[in-house]
Amino acid sequence: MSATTVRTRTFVQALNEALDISLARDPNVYLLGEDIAEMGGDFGVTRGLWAKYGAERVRDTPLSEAAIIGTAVGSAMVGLRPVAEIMFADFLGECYDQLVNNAAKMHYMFDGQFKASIVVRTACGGGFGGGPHHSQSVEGWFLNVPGMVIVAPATPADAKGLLLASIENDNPILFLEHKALYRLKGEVPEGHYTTPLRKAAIARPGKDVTVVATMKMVHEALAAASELEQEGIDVEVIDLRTIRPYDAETVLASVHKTGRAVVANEAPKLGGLAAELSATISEECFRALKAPVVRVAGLDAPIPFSLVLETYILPGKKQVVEGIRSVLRA
Amino acid sequence: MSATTVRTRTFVQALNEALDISLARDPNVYLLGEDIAEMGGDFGVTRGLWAKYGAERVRDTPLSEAAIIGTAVGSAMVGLRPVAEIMFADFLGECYDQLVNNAAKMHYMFDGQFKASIVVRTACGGGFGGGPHHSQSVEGWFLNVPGMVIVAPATPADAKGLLLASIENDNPILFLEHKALYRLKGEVPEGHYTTPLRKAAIARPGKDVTVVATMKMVHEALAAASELEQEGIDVEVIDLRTIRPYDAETVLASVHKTGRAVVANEAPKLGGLAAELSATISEECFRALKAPVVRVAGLDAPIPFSLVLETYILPGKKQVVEGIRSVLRA
Amino acid sequence: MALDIETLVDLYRDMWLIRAFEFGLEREFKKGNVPGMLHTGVGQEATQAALAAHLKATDCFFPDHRCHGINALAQEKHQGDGERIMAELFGRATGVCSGKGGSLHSANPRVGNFGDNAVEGSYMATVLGVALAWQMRKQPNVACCIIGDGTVGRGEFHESLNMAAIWKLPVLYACVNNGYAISMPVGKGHASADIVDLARGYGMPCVQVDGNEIELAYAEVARAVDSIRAGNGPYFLEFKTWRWQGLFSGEFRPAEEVRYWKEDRDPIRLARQKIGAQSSLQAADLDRIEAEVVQQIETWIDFAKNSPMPDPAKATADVYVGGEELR
Amino acid sequence: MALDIETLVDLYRDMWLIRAFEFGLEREFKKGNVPGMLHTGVGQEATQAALAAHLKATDCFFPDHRCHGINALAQEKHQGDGERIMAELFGRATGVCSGKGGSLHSANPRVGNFGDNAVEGSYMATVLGVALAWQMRKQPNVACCIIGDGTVGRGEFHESLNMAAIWKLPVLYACVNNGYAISMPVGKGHASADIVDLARGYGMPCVQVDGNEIELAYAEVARAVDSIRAGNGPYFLEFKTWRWQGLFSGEFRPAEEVRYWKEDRDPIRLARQKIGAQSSLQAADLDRIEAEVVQQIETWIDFAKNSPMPDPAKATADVYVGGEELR
Ligand SMILES: Cc1ncc(C[n+]2csc(CCOP(=O)(O)OP(=O)(O)O)c2C)c(N)n1
Ligand SMILES: Cc1ncc(C[n+]2csc(CCOP(=O)(O)OP(=O)(O)O)c2C)c(N)n1
Ligand SMILES: [Mg+2]
Ligand SMILES: [Mg+2]
Repeated sequence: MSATTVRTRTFVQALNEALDISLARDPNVYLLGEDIAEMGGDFGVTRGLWAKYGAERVRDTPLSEAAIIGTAVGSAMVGLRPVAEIMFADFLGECYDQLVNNAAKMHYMFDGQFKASIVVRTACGGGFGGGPHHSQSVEGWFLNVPGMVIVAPATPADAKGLLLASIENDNPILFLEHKALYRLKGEVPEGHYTTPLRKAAIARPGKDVTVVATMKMVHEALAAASELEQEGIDVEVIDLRTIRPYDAETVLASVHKTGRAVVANEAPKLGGLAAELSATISEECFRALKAPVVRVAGLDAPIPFSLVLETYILPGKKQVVEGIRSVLRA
Repeated sequence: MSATTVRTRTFVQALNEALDISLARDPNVYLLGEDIAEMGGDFGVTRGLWAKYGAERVRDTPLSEAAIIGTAVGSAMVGLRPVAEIMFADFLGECYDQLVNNAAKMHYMFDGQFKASIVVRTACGGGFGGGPHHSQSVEGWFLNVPGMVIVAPATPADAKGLLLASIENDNPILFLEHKALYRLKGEVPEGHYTTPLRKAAIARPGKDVTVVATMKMVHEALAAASELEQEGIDVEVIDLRTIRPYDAETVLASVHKTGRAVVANEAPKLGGLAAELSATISEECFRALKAPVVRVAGLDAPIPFSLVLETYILPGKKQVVEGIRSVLRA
Repeated sequence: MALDIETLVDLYRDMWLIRAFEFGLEREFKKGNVPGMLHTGVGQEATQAALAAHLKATDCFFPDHRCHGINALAQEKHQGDGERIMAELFGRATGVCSGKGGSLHSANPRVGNFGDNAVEGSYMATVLGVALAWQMRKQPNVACCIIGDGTVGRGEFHESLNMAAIWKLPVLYACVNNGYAISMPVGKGHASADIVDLARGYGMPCVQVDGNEIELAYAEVARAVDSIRAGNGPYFLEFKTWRWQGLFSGEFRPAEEVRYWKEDRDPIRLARQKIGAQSSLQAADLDRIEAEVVQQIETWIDFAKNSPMPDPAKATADVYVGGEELR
Repeated sequence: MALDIETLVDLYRDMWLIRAFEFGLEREFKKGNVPGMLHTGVGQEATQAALAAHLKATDCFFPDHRCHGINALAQEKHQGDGERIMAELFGRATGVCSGKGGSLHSANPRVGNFGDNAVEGSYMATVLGVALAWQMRKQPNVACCIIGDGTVGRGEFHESLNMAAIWKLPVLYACVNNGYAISMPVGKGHASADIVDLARGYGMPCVQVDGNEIELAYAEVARAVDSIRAGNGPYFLEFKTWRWQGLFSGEFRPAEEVRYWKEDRDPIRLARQKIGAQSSLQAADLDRIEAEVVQQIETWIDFAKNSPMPDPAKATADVYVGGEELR
């Protein structure tokens, strides 16, 4: 990042800035989705952009998720750079085929003749009593799909930089916005900048144990690290930032250094991102590992409505602390 | 299995027998899907059943995958036991929402008041030049979805026993039929029997290394084991049979015994079943493992059309042999 | 075609139950006592009451996100415990889904409530299966799905109507056209502002109903349900109505439109006028009904508030029938 | 409305090119030289030739699984290398997708071929985006998607027609109603055997065309394309036709139906009769055209057969633009 002014902004504002800058810089960029125009989106991410750029470029759609993604992909085939909003990540089931069978494979199966340069922004994650269809972590749905890119910022600055990088990138990108982070404030540089895709960040350096986390879990991990610091435990927290394809180098270098790893992901443990990370760390750091990798993840259940139940299902600081303690004990 | 007559049957015939027996035993069972009635299905699995049970119970549908699964689920809500066919597993993208958000969550979110007792049979896997949309291994798409059951037989006998068990089970079951196995012949007991769900089989006992495999890869692993036997390497091959939730006990017991593990799955390596198995083995057999787990899996790409390309992408006996050699070397 | 006065008064009470339920709920939601999101059915009471009046406990309906009222009505009518819908919305152990479902996933098959699905419209596919099962068993039941105008945008609309048509399934499509999908006007989101125009090609009866006139709505639902029970296959009703709730962030519709619907077209006020004109009942009698219902709802709210939270450990129960072992 | 004789003869040649392509391909498929599955467009040549005649290289079409012919025609017409479609079907490095796509995924944007998608009908959604881009850029191009009658079962049919209608997008829906989806008769799979009945509700022009009469098909496509280019929004054409290919396992349709379509309604024979009646061209002249085309296809087959297989290591190229590093 260059030496531009840095201000405090919310995650939502940071995303909004990225969209604003993209719309201003590149006439090929346009937005589409349900209620994103005059209303500014369910979470306000597109607020003000319809007034500024007009209904052609900030485009309300009917409740037709498959057509939204199809439209995005088709327009990318002839050079536009659509940013589609799917209101809640849970609704990606409606357009799963469009993403997995068309967007993710198009560049490959047509031998590089088309680029599915789309960004699909969507609100994911639980913790607010949204119930089974408004709370899911969906990265696991797309993790085994070659050609898909999955980006997942944890901070306002990265939200902006990664969204700008995603819009400028030529691949189909699923851009995950954890709802619990929308109101998070942080320092955000002014103007245009990009945060590199497929590059993890060391959110907190440390030497005793590596925690690899995504989105909200990065903050849970940082809180866990602060708590354990008082006991003299020095935790390194890695914010993965891009989930597919991901920066194994940074992760593995850290684990080679610390010899202990916890992976923290909100989705259910079985078959999720946590499994992929645990597998790769275990395979690649076999000699360096002093203890088995611990997965801190959601319990294996849909997300229930009642908050007492939801809290029981989803991992938080407490589970990260326990995970760290257990890798240190082993 | 009881002492009934055992005959030689193809995988397709075994499946057909299971459907025939189910239709005869339980009036609540019916079949639905595209071209499954008079035509008998694209692969002949339902052949003869329309003539025997009529168009009500062996029901052709339009090309409406979401409605097919919706119909199945709705009828299960009032006690029927539908067996839906989705012609190719690749088309599950069309009904992903119906499976993931409705079938898989229904029993849970409505507090046990409904059972989504459906079986979704589908043809998966590559190797015949089917190209990007007729060749995929889709277990990874559903692996991170609590509530889904994924069943994946490797032999004609298990195809029949597992399909009967699946139809009689009260959960939503994705029943994967690897196309390369359809013509495989094997011994199949006559009449009704079930093969237990969530119970792996030891396809070949051995003591030097464990190979955990699914579907076609079970046979590649067995072929690899035969080849290596000549060099005095004794390979244990585990056929997982149920992929979600799976029989970790059998897998872990084997690896505790052998100290070395290869996991073999046709889907792409990143974020697939192989990752889950590698992670769990690595975490749970930390002290017992003498070498890092090796994942033998598809390369990270869509499945190309041309056979020379497809062959390059998909794992086979050769890759399993290499995997075994490498865990033995380490 | 005028309704007898008892039925009309019953429907009046039902409509008030729906409205009082939503008003009470909204108040508690604003106080932070109800988690999650909340969409209310105020303004659409005539549609819901008319459907509830004709659907038996052995029929089914798939409620949408504005259907707390019909859910409560069915629960109260068939089981006498409408408070369990309230408790569900409060996330309590006494709720119809023991707090697992909430506002967007309340179900109870014993009263015909087959559950909302917060992925709007997905049950347009599910309803086919229920209807097919009944057809196969020769049971003269009606499988109803309640969908908003916006929800009609979903591809399943086509798959569902087509399959219901070719198989002549006993499906009642109850489309609640309240003019908007969140902020999207129906005429902007669809090729026609009249949803029946999109449904007609499938060859089933397609009828537009004034969704704010309880007598008309009642009569049209009766006709549709009779036709379906008689084995004539699917039926499509479009209720023209309006929801009082704007956006979460406030009102976005023109002031005159708001005034018109809330004042001139309020289904409860319209019913009140009818009852006044057709009977000797006085304003005070009707006020008493209202007060009784409001009082009843308060007891439901108290019930919900005083109910225990679910046992956290239950959060992992019922993921699989028969548990992880799939027995 | 009769076509001038040169155009008619050109179309005759085009139709023969399609048929000869399919016949040659089928022969090689049966010999095991073509991997995967094969669906041929024999019987539907008039529809394809009419579309190809009016679509420019700057337009686009999404071909379906029976569209090798139109793919080859477009490739030959705009780039002079139709053999690259053949090579693609043989899985060769010289194919339009270097062997990665095959029969169900051949594309070449420079000739307007935007690629088949073997998930039938998914591109009903994709076509919207191409059309939207052209609309935004004020380019008077036509975005065409070719869909079978069976494919109309997909939910995207509704989402697509609706969105094209509300945004007045330059989309040409070319529905090839050949009477069956695999084994399912169109009247059994749809609420109406006339697909236009399902399309009409969206308010766009919906026209049925005899898909075996090249003159009629040519004229109707012209009208549709003109209307779209003039900015009038989407247009729906339903071509009534018939495919010669039955099931993989053999013929399943009544013998008289087969005879009727192959003998009385063969588009090529019909065109031949027209040309004979309207010009001085003799049977021998037309036979010569046929022979030339057949000869040309044989050279394409030779080209394909003699082309190298792709380099296996290319199997992992182009998964991501810019490689795994996403540059
Ligand atoms: C598949 C899906 N897409 C989007 C949403 C978000 N959403 C919730 S309600 C709604 C509008 C529905 O409009 P309508 O059907 O007219 O119902 P109304 O709220 O007007 O009663 C939307 C878009 C959703 N729940 N499901
Ligand atoms: C989504 C999807 N479902 C099913 C199939 C399998 N399938 C391939 S062709 C076909 C029939 C298509 O019928 P129609 O559109 O009428 O085309 P036709 O073959 O008659 O030209 C089916 C069901 C598919 N490819 N994609
Ligand atoms: Mg509405
Ligand atoms: Mg057809």
